[in-house]
Amino acid sequence: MTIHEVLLSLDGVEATYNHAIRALSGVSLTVRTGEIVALLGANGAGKTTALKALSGLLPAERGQIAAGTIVYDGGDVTRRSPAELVRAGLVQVLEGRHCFRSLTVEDNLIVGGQVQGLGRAALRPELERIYTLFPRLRDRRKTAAGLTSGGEQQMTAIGRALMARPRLLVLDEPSMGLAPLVVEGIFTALKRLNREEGLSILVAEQNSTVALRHADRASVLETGRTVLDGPAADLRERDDIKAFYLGFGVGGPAAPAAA
Amino acid sequence: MEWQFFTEVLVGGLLSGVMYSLVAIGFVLIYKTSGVLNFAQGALLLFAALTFVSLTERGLPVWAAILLTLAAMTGIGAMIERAVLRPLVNQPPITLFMATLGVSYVVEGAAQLLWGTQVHGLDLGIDDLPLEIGGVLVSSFDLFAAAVAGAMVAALTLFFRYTRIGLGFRAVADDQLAALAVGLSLDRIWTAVWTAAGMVALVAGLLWGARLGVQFSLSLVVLKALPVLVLGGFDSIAGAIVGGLIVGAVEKLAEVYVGPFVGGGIEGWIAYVAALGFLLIRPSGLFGAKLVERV
Amino acid sequence: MPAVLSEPLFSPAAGAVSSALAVEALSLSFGGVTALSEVSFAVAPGEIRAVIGPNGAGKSSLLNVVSGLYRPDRGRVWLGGHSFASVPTDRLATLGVSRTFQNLALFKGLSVLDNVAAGLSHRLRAGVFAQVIGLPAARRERAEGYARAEELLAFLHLDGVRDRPAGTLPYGMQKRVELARALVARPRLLLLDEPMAGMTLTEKRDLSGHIRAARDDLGTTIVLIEHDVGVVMGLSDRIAVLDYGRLIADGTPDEIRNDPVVIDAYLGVAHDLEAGEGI
Amino acid sequence: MTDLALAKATASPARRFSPALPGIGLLLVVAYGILPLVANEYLFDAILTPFLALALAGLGLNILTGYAGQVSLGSSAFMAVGAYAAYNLALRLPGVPFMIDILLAGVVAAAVGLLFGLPSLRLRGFYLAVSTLAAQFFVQWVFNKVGWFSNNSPSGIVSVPTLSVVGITLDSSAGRYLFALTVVTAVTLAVWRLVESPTGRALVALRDHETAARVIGIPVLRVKLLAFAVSSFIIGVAGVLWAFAYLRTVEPAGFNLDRSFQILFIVIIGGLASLRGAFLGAALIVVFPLLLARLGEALLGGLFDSGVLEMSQRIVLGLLIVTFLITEPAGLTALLDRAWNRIAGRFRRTGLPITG
Amino acid sequence: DEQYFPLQSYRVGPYAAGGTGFFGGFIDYLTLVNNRDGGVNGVKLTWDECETQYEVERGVECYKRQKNRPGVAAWNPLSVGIAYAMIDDVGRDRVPLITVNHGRTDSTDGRVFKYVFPLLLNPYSESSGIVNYIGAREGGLETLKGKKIVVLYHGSPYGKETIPIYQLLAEKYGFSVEQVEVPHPGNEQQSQWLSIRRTKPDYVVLRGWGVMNPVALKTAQKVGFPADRIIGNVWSNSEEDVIPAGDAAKGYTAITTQASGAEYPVLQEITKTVYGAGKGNLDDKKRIGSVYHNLGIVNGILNVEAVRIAQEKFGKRTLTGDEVRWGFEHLRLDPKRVEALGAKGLFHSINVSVANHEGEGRVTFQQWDGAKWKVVSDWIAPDWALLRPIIERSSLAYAAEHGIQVRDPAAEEASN
Ligand SMILES: Nc1ncnc2c1ncn2[C@@H]1O[C@H](COP(=O)(O)OP(=O)(O)OP(=O)(O)O)[C@@H](O)[C@H]1O
Ligand SMILES: Nc1ncnc2c1ncn2[C@@H]1O[C@H](COP(=O)(O)OP(=O)(O)OP(=O)(O)O)[C@@H](O)[C@H]1O
Ligand SMILES: [Mg+2]
Ligand SMILES: [Mg+2]
Repeated sequence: MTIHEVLLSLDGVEATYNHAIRALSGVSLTVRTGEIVALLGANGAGKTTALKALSGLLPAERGQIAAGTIVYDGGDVTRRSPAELVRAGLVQVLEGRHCFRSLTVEDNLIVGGQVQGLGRAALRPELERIYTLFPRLRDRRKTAAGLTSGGEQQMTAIGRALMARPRLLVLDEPSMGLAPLVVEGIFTALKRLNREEGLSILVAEQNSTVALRHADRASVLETGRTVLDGPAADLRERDDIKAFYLGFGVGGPAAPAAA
Repeated sequence: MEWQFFTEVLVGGLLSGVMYSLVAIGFVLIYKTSGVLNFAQGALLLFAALTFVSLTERGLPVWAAILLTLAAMTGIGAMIERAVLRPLVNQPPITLFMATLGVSYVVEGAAQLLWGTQVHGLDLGIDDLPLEIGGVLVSSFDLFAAAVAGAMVAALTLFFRYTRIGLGFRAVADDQLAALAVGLSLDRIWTAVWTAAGMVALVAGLLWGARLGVQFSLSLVVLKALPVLVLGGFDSIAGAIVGGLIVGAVEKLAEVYVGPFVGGGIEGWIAYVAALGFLLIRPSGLFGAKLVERV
Repeated sequence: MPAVLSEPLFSPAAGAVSSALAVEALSLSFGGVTALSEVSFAVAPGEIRAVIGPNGAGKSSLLNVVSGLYRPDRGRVWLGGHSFASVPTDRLATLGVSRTFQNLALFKGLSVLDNVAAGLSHRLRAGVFAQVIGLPAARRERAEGYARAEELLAFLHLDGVRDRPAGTLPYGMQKRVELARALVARPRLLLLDEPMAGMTLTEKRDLSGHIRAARDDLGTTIVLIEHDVGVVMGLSDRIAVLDYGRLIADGTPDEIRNDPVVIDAYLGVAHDLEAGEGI
Repeated sequence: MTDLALAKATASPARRFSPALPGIGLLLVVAYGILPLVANEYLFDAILTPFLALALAGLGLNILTGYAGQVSLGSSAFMAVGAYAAYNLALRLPGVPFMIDILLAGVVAAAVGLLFGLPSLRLRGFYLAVSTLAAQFFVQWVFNKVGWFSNNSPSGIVSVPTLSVVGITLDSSAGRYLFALTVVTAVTLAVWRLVESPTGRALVALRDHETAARVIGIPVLRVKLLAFAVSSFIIGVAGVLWAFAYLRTVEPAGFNLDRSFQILFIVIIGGLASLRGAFLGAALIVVFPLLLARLGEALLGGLFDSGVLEMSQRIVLGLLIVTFLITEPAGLTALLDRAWNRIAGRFRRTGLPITG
Repeated sequence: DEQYFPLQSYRVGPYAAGGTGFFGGFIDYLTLVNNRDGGVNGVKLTWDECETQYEVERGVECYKRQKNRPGVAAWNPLSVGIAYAMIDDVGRDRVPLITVNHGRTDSTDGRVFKYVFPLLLNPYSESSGIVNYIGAREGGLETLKGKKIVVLYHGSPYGKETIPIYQLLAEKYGFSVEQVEVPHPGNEQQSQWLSIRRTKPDYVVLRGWGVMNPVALKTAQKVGFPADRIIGNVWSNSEEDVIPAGDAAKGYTAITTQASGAEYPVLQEITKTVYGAGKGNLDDKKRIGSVYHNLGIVNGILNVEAVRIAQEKFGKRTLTGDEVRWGFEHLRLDPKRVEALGAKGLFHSINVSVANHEGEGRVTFQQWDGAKWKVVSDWIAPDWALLRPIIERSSLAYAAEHGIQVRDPAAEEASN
């Protein structure tokens, strides 16, 4: 595995929704080329917000970046439209699946591949690649995505992102709703892409066990702030850090106070 | 004789229906890419027709007037994208719907501010003398309009069939956030489709303008198009045509055969009631995409 | 707590009437896809029954049939002694059945408290007029509803976000609100579709405790769909396993854990169990 | 979920204490105690009374669209039903007190609303919205066609009798304003009770997730129809005010599609699912064009004719609507809340971050 | 001294064509009087415009605002809806409300409607005038017996208003009438004209409005119904109604209270002095002398003359509204006076009294030749004897309903 230059970096990012609700108050994070980084944190820590911020989707949620910088591939992401970012290889799998519900599963994948601008013939092997990864989707390819099962939708969303042949794949809770075998399969496949094609990955996960097992490095968010950043192995092995992350001694992240 | 009259009414209705379809198509284009009923379509129609007439009245040759009007419609499309749709991305459809109402004020106001409120005649050079085919009266103008509408539908259908753009359109209508996330250029899609809607508005505006004169009331023809839309399905071009035919026929037959019993003038709402009755059987119109949802 | 004996062969006459929920030979297909195929099993009162299986195996469809959102092609559903070819969704709540949904199904615009209080809707007796006028009965009913809801918020540690619109909460918390909404009616049967998706280990642990408490304190029968095998093994009395719409196994956690068919179809290698082990 | 799901940040009925309560008291004092003393006829007849009538209509539509999530483009038809019903009741049942007439007119409007609400049991989104136009055009046609409704007035336009309540004749501007104010206050109070009640909660539940609502035992069909009935009732009463307290004449053309849109504007610009929203929206829609017109006249009146000014105002109004939607899709209410929070936040010093 | 004319005009929206023409003509005439004569006997005429878009509530707002300016002479809204909404108020504020060519028919009875003046023509006299014209054209009213007439009317209160009167006229003259509604706005008339084609009537009376008119003419052409057998009413008689129909309008004939054309001395003067000085109100000079413009001018003449007549009684100063009302009630312009005003041939005469607020207006008919209107008839009088009793029945009912004391014209004349 070769780890090169910094591909993505967040520095002191603060973000609000509606100019009112503050969701991030100091997130720093780097992903280098060919690296797998796990973003961990309790419910409401701000993982999703951070990911949306870095792929330019925050404005669409009426969110704003109040401070800090986000640089992808040497350029400021706030200067580029989400579409440009995707074309530059930064592709996100959204939390909550977000399939195009009235499109068939296959059409979902095809739309995902559209940034590549492939013709009908060239698209075939790309689709095959996804169907090999998720055989279940092959059976359901003619069904409207909105009607498929939760897990199938999650597979569709991940497959759709992979169709764009990203350089940096950003995943928001990919394991959610997936059977253990499938989760394992996905991470294995991602790891292979990472190894073979140098795909960089940033993954936000609740399922820290799985995430840490596959990640090179991990970052922990707490109430909108980066509180820990280091090699995944450390977190994996050191029980004190794990305990810290799990919430013991840090005043229960499960039920933070309301505004 | 009675049978002949029936045929005449039916044919007249079908041909009027095509005129409605012409307007409905503009709606369909926008609905397909944003899931929104674009209430500014009437204003666009007015703007296009008014611009065209005013230019020709100022002595421009027809081709130049058409080109200039098309340019203007493109400009408007781009402006709407930039100033309205982009900031309102990922908002619920009702918000966008209201925004199109706002846009219709602006476009209507601008049209009349630019070109005045006068009533203009518009002569497309198509004679509309009575034409009898097998004893049945047919309007040559309506036949022409039907041909234009047919051509437009064919072109758009082919376009959607043979390009993958249609897929992108539907994706955008389904989920704008996801569309952004997979890298669809919403700005380009929207500009393109609003421009296309502007062009459709020009065609519809010219044909309707030749019938009504070019004036403010032109924007009211959208009310004729709405039942067509619900009947055919908001997102189907073919539906716009079929819906138009049905609405036209139902409307005219009802007015002629039912109207006298209730005092007449029922055309204004009968199409809506008919469409409603039909929707109760098929809640998303004849060709509209069914609502996809599950838990 | 009632020890439920293994009852591999389902016999409707005997089992169905006494069980909290029973399904008999349910079949359901969509176009070419078989979502359920001749699925039969019974859940005894007070039991925590997990339903597991690969994605698309038909688990959610099963719950949808039981809650009347899907009408099965064939088969029947027994609920509290009544038998249905198709369960009337409108009467579900009065039958004592609550459920949560795999995809969030909260009322986003309502506050958390109102979301939970809405779970008592089927109990309301006062008419609109009485509510508007504020007749004593209506007021009492409303106050009781909110009191009940507050209790649940406290129970699920949601009191801090009581007044926030549910739609602005982070995902995991929304799931908890949904659970609260389902629990507030003290259902006899609770159907949970992946209630712990998107939660941290701690949260899953908490929630498992709550689910168990609901059963212990209220005697609620629980049917639970969950992909976290650790949680499932720790929490459930019995586990049903679906694969391609068929029931491929039904037994205690230990039986399931070691069932080669299940391992093959769903569990995979053993280390997957580590996630929620011991909960 | 309907595809018009309005969700996002909408008010929640359960808010216990509202800092607005003293504000409302103050408003009422001004409205009842001070305005009648200081306002002139212009203020009453050209601004306050139409404002009240439209705000009430907005309130009615808000129940349907804001709370229950069903978009209607036919509101003014129900105003017409209310107005004509009250006219005919007053005409044909001369002994009956006018307050009863109003209630009955509301009931008639509710019945018609119920009828046209039936399709909502099957239809969603814009399909439903467009089918409400059937009500709009059909009702207008009926009042036009059937002479009985306008007491066979050849022109179809009727002048309504002078308002008189409990023996007091209210034919002054101030009297009519006070009458409208009282009706609006009473209805608003009732609506407030309604939306805070479990039924109000059920309305929102239905809007946000119909399936979940059904599963937890909300009688979906009944609640939907209830929304149509209550909403039409209120809009009908607004129609009565429009006819009796404001214009004092009724004609079908006055209740056209533009009016329906105006009411929808009020609701959306003001803020969906918020009672304040209807009032804020109505204030904006009534007052703003007047301000704009006066301003335009004062600044540019000498340079351009009124047509050009009017056209420019139309453009400005359109731009304003769009701008509003962009800055705050949740409406004026949310905008004010935000401003308020910011001010309050100053005092409390920075109260952030607010996570979880 | 100043006399103020508040104008509730409409220059935008669907009715803009009528509004710009009418109010343009009105203003042009007032300008002329100011420029030429320095006002009426030295009293300057002032006005301002308040845009209503033809909407009632905007009209009301304008009323409430404009009425506060001193010296209001009369209101001229040119909108039935706005007029209705003002009837109570003008009574209370004691200012005349002029609804030239339109308005409430029964307000012709000045004994009940003291402050309302439907000058020149009301819907009933219009209908009667049209039937008289058709009779004259066919060679006498007797020849109407057995004829078939279709009235195509706009689906609005305005359109419906004359249904009973045509029925009555048909009974009296023995023709058969079929009244067919065109739903608002009237942009689709296929079915109506197909029915007409089947009925084969001798005449079609077009009681249209706005876009309905050109569409009617076009559709008539489509079904082969000759345009010269279509007779338009007073809101279907403008250039704006025929120009969009192009060739289809050639031969179409319509009633009018005032001829079109710019050849009349008063128009010449306006063209020369007002437009010559760049003070004309119309943007498009081609519209000078158009039907609506001329109606505005005639309306200007009537208003100004009413003020002049009132001044003779009350003094040459700013008059109160009630004094101007008196002027209107004594507005008698015979053909000679009309000629002196430079309007010979533009309109015929007027003779308003306490009992008759319309003024026994006479009408004429013009035919469109593809480019302009040409007068094709004499000045025709309606059948006043037939109409008056119906009008009185309605007005007295109104008086009873609203507790209005009916005035006694003889007594009032005596007291003056
Ligand atoms: N659209 C929104 N409007 C307002 N507040 C929001 C919105 N989305 C998120 N928030 C708030 O921002 C904060 C961060 O939420 P975020 O969704 O980023 O957390 P998360 O770490 O992804 O949580 P989870 O693990 O539950 O997905 C939370 O307090 C949340 O309530
Ligand atoms: N309404 C529907 N229309 C078409 N197909 C459906 C529908 N509902 C379910 N299916 C299909 O039936 C199968 C079973 O779906 P179901 O949602 O029950 O799976 P599941 O076991 O819950 O899976 P997961 O764990 O992924 O949620 C899937 O293949 C799904 O695509
Ligand atoms: Mg998240
Ligand atoms: Mg599922």
